Amino acid sequence: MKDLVGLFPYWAVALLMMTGLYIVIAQGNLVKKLIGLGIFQVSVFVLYIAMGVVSGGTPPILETGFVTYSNPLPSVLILTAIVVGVATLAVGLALAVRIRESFGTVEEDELLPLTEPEAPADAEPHA
Amino acid sequence: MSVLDHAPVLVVVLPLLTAPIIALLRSARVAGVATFVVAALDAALAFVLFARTLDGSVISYAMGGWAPPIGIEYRIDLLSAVMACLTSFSAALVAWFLPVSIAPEVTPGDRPRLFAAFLLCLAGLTGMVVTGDLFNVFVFLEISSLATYVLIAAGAGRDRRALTAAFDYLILGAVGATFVVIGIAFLYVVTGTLNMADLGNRLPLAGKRAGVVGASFLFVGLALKTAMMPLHRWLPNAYTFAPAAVTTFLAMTATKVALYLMIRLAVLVFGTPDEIGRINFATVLPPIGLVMLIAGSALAVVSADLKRLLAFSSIANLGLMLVALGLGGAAGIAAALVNLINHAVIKGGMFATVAGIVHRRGSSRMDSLAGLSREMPFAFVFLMIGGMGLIGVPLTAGFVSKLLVVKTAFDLGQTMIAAGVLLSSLISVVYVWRIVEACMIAKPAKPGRRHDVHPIFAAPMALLGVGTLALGIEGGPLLDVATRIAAALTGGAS
Amino acid sequence: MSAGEILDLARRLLGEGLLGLGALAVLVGAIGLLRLPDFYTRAHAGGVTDTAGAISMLTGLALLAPDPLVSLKLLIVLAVSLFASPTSCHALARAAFRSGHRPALHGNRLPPAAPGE
Amino acid sequence: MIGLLAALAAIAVAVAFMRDLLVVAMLSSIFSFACCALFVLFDAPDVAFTEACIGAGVSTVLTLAALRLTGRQERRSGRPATAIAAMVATVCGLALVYGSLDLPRFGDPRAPANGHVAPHYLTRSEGEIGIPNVVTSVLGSYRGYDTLGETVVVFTAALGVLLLIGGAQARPGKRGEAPARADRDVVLRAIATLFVPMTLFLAPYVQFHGAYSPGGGFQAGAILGGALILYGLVFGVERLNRLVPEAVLRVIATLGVLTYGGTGLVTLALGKGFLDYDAFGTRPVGQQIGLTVIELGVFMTVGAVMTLLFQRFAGRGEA
Repeated sequence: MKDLVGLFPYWAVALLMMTGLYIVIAQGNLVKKLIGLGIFQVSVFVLYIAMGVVSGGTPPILETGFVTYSNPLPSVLILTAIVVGVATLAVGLALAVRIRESFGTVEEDELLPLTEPEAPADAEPHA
Repeated sequence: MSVLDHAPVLVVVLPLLTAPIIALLRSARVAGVATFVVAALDAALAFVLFARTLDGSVISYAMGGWAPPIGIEYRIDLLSAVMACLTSFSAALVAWFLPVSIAPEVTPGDRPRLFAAFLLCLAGLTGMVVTGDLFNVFVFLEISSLATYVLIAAGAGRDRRALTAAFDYLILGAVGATFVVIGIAFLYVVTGTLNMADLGNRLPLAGKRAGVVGASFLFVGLALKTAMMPLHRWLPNAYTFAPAAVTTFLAMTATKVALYLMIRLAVLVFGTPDEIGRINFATVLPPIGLVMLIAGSALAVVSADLKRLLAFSSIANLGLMLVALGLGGAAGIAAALVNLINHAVIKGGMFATVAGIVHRRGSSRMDSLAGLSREMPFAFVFLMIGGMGLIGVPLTAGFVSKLLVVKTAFDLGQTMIAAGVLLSSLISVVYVWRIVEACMIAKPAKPGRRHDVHPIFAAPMALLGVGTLALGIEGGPLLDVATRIAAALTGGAS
Repeated sequence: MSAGEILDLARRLLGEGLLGLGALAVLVGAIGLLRLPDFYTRAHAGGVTDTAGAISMLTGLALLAPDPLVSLKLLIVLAVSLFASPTSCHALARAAFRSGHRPALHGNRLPPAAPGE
Repeated sequence: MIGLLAALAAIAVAVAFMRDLLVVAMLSSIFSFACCALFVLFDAPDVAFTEACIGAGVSTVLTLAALRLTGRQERRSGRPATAIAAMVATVCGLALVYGSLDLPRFGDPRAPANGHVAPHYLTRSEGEIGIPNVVTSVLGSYRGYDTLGETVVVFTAALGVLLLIGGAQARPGKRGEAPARADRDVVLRAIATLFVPMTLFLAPYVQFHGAYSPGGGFQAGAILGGALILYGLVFGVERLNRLVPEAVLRVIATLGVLTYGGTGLVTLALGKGFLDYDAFGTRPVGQQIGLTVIELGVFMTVGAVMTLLFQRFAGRGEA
């Protein structure tokens, strides 16, 4: 049991991830789905960084007098992933704004009848 | 180091860096022409790669001069080259009629930016196909996905439901991509490397459970991108409400690149062509594939829109590819690849024809196709060629691919799979007949005069239509390439 | 105990004392945030944690910092937060006021649910 | 660390059940900031820096700007999906826990993740690239191609937002303009006139000092974007549009990507591989030149795009 305590951070992060995933799937509001997605992604980043930690290590900036460093690779990967997350969020929000302008709502339940797949097309007024 | 030696990186960087320039252009015409030129050049580069890997050699290109696994590596074997050719040739064909096809949907002011998004989508897809680094796959997956969301949303000019279709795909795509990242995290943490080949060598020594969980997350992420049945909900809306030209490009490439990734991961990272981690293709894929085959064809029959009908037919054909992959071993991979290429040609031709029809008649609904056979005979002919291909009538590419799957299934004693494929062919006869009925039998409100497709659509339609027939009559070369790839993947599993 | 050591001891004691004080201030602010009835009083409580808490903690850390460069940076952070947190508190209160939220001036009855809430 | 993780869990659950979207946006911002604290604790200052600027800062501003247009209240309705969502979440959660049993203990130096490739970066980057901040050297040189893809993702996002809510005729609705000059807040203007220039100076410092201390192109671009967004918030979007018109920002964003990609093409022309900075001179000087140039490219793109996104969302008139 002793070494299972060492895994505690990963389980806590797993909980955060699943809360984010729950929000994305369960919530009906489009903007809230995007925020849930944001939480899901940020907690994945915490998982990555938690993997690269070396106990007793310092941040990977080479200095005289320091020997053990934490792993720099997860930091590099996450720098990329953060900006990807914001990029997806920005496009998602832009879509939500356009949907609000065309359909008058951003609630999924109200959108379903309006977006009946078999109905004939009706173009929305040009933005 | 001649320019051609850098083909592996240029095939991705060319569209990647010309897109921002095209986005800045003022005139939509110049941007349209530039997009086609870039796509055509890219196709030429891809063909160079194809020629170089035909003899089975594997090109390895170290980015930034750092040898793998320290730096990022591009590994191109015959499979990658064939897929790169598929993406770039489809892009060139679609770029030819893209400016004319999206004219009603996108204002001239926005068109240069849309063309840039199109090229970025091409760069993303090609980047995913040629890279040998797992995280690099994620980065280019994001580039192509973001560009795809934007391209689908551009359909809002004609039908506002393109916005909700794009949003749904964004949410599912983002969740899928995050699953892929989680999968990469687990594989990285137990092996310490991101290079796929290196990962393959080190994974067996690593902890089993983390490898299995990482594999299953990767599999779910990719399943979402290949629109596997429970996770397919984004595809019908995305293909139906996106501009017809965008749908043509997506139908020929998007889901197929994800299928390629599944094969690549199975062989390179998990060592056997039959499974990703604990998920054994032979047990998992056939059932899902058969469900997709039958349900996809059935749903196609009841669709009220031609593009939606073809979208469900795409899902059915994806099911066919999964079933083929599920047959296992070199035969399975070869069958899947033949299906992949043939379906891209058939469906590409049909969607290009639909683009021509929509351009002329403004809608792709079944009830608006009345009198098409008289008013647009050229389009109707190619629609029928595609339809024959979908059914699998002899002398068309569809026949070759379905025959291959059925024969391989019988050889392996999988009679259930063979029966499923034949049943789906029967259902496809029904939905192709619905197209015929909508175009010929239905009485148009007022008999219009002959007003065939805009000439710009003629070339791609003809090229793909003739391709459907050529691959049907002479299936040899494609089969030979596919078997050679399968042998290389399974034999000396690099 | 040479002069240097005494000075050093005093520095550490003062530093830890300030840190304790800062923690206390934050605690008080937090309790205030929960207990105080009205929006503006709660905004004030939030302000307390920002200013009092931040000042004492940062100066405490500056004293405890191993090398002078680090403590200089900490003091710069302190200066910036001295500008930033009162402004944000002000902006918060002003926005509330301009959106029609009136403070409960008489007695401690809670104001009727303001339209702008 | 335990406290932080508990706080994060509490915030995440709160976001799930709150209905006022403004509060939810604020909670997600707090969530990101708490993650920044965690990143610093996990010896990843670069990531904390970026997460603070981009993850918490810019995305919250964008979410709020979008909420202004899409309405604040979430209308709760009977959602059958809650059952499916809970089931999917628990299944994935259990898979994660099952997978984590094989993972090395938290902070275990002998973990395979810290072996194999990572030590090479730590030991050899001093000689090969010669800058103390290993993260920047890996980001820029060893895995420089990822970062190029990254810059293009940011550019694609700007492209998408321009196509979706850009358009020549962004309608200046009634709430688009800043409030009338008379009641513009004097205090905010005074502080902003002090803060904006200071932050504008901070951005290039973070950019060029990124080789020695945490920082780099992404962080610098986000700080530049943040300063301009602050200016737009306080002085109104019209003044911001006049200060940095959209056309200029689009050109800067494109130039950023081309600077980065162009560096790669130049190394090709000089006979080396793509993005192989040894073409610029012997190690480690050549590498440092290459690194500085591409960081500049990232700085231009991220800075221009973050401001562009704000302008598009804030400038979008009331529907």
